[in-house]
Amino acid sequence: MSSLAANSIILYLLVAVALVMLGLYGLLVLKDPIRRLIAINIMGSGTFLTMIAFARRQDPPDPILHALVVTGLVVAISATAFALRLILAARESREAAASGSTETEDE
Amino acid sequence: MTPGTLVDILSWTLMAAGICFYLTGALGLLRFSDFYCRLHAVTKTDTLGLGFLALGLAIASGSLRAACYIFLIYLIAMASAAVNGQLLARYKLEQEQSQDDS
Amino acid sequence: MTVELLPDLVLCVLLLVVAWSALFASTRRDAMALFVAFGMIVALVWARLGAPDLALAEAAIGAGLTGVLLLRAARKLPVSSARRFDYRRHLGALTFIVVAVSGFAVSIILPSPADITANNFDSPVAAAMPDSGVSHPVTAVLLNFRAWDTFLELLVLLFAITGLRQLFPIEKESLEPARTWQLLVSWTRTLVPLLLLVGAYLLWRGSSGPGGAFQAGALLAAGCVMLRITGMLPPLHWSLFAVRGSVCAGTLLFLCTAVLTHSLGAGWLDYPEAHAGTLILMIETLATLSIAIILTLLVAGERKDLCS
Amino acid sequence: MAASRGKRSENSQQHGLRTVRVLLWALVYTATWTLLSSGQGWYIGIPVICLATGLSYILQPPSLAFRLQHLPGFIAYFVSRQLLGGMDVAKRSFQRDATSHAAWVHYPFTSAALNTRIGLSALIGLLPGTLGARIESDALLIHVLDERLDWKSEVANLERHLSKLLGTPARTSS
Repeated sequence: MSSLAANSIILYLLVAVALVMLGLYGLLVLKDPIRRLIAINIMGSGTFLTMIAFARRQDPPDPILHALVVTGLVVAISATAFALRLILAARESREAAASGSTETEDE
Repeated sequence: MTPGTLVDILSWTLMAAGICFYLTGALGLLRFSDFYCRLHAVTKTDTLGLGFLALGLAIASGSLRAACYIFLIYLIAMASAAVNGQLLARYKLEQEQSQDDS
Repeated sequence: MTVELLPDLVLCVLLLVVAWSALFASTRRDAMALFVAFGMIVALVWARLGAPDLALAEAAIGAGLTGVLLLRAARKLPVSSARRFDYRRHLGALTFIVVAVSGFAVSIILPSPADITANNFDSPVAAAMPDSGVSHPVTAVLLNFRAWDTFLELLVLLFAITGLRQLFPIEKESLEPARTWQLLVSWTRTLVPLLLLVGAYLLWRGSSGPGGAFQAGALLAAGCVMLRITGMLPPLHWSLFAVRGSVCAGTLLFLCTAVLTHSLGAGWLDYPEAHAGTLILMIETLATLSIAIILTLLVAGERKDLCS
Repeated sequence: MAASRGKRSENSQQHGLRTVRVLLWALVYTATWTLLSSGQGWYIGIPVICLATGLSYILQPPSLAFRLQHLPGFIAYFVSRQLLGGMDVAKRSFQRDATSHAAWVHYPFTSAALNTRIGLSALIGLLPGTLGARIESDALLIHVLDERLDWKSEVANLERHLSKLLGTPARTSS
């Protein structure tokens, strides 16, 4: 594994910062809950990218950071699944309150 | 010209051909008018592009095991492309039909 | 500027463009499809940055399972209303973020710009590798040196599934089995045993190369999701002991190991050197099972899976 | 690989057929494991191959029994058509009104075997100008890029080759 040029690492770090900014921006201006969830996930990817770019400074890359990101990925998907359930549950309860019954309807 | 450079030229040509197919597929994706025609573009050119790329890589790798690896990946990718093409077409079709019904 | 930088530039531009379009696509469906594409590009970036473990995990989890998860949820949500573009709001948000994040970044980088890319420290992992019982550094870190992280992470999964169970009673029936799609059924039948094989391979490979419990678990979960969608796997009723057992198996074994190693005097999760390899393999196998089942329930679980 | 062809009338024979199919798949799994792990790690490999074989006994994946003598012919035919298909799309993506003659068509199956039908519906997507969408009782719904082309003989050719390869007889003309 050849080591990556220092310029590339700086490039990836900048992109990581840009991803975090992009995600934060989306989180602030978007209204749709699913898009907000995507925004949070993009921020997460930015964070992971920072860690992996730092890990790449040495050759071979630092396994501690890799391991942390592997766990981070799994935590991210469980958080996403849970958040989606919350979004759906919130909508269902709002619908139930609106229709005045416990039954929810499918569109 | 040594055999080594000949192999290099061959594998690079194959890979370049593969990339060309990918590019035309992307062009078709942009230019074709409806969903199904775009699906045509993606399934056909992508499998073909992957085929050329895989062949080029297999030749460049120069080891039988790696070549077998690449062939296995290619088989699975081709099969899933064929399956996915049909499934996507069918999904879209049934969605449109159910919208017509309601 | 060198030629070497070119693939990185292409990847970075692609990453940013796709991230932007995933956030601001015109329909929600497009946004989700683009987010899946974003996952694939991130997997490429990991591969480029020398992290094949992550590339595998990202391709299976970030791109595959997240896609299924989002698509399933989207079917139950109404079509999003048209966005009104409020310039002042956007401008305010943009200014705030640029100032805040870049201020933060600059305050870190500026004091010692050379240190950012300098390789002026050695990872302690390399020195400790011989004692770890496995030869792949990432697995060694995950299951030996920082086993606590992995243990707690299994707990996070457990929490997620518990939380999901609390929320389920509101929902109505959702997953429609695509039993009549003959091609999908045949393809599932062909693919699932192969997925099992490749998952086991990744598990085995984890001790000496890229791979391990998380990647293997994600692959197995993908197989289970396919089986659930085609209706070939019966609902994973929570009341079944096998389901609850496999959900908890990884965590329980970790816990037992921790207690045992502690009581034997070595310290919490401090494996005896002679048996480290075997222990790690056992923990990994059970962790794979737990991760596979939990991910399946998280992605494809529905009311009759979780609340009966 | 043995050619297997059996009447589905007798239960025991069907059971035997199923076993043969599963054993063929077991061979494939063993070969895959050997290739992946370069022949190591059998302490995990063997149990997993057994598990996968058991799984395929339950799931019954499509039969792998095909006639070996027709394989080279099939591959040559399929690869050459696939090449044409890719070139066709490549050519079309440069044309102005490439998709103005796209249409939905029905192709009545001539083969009765389910394996052939499913294989046909999947593989047809890789041939020039055709994309299978759905199997409707006795016909295949196909989306064609250009209905003026001879899509019918294209599909019929593939079906003929596939029937030969899988050893499923073509249904007598009805």
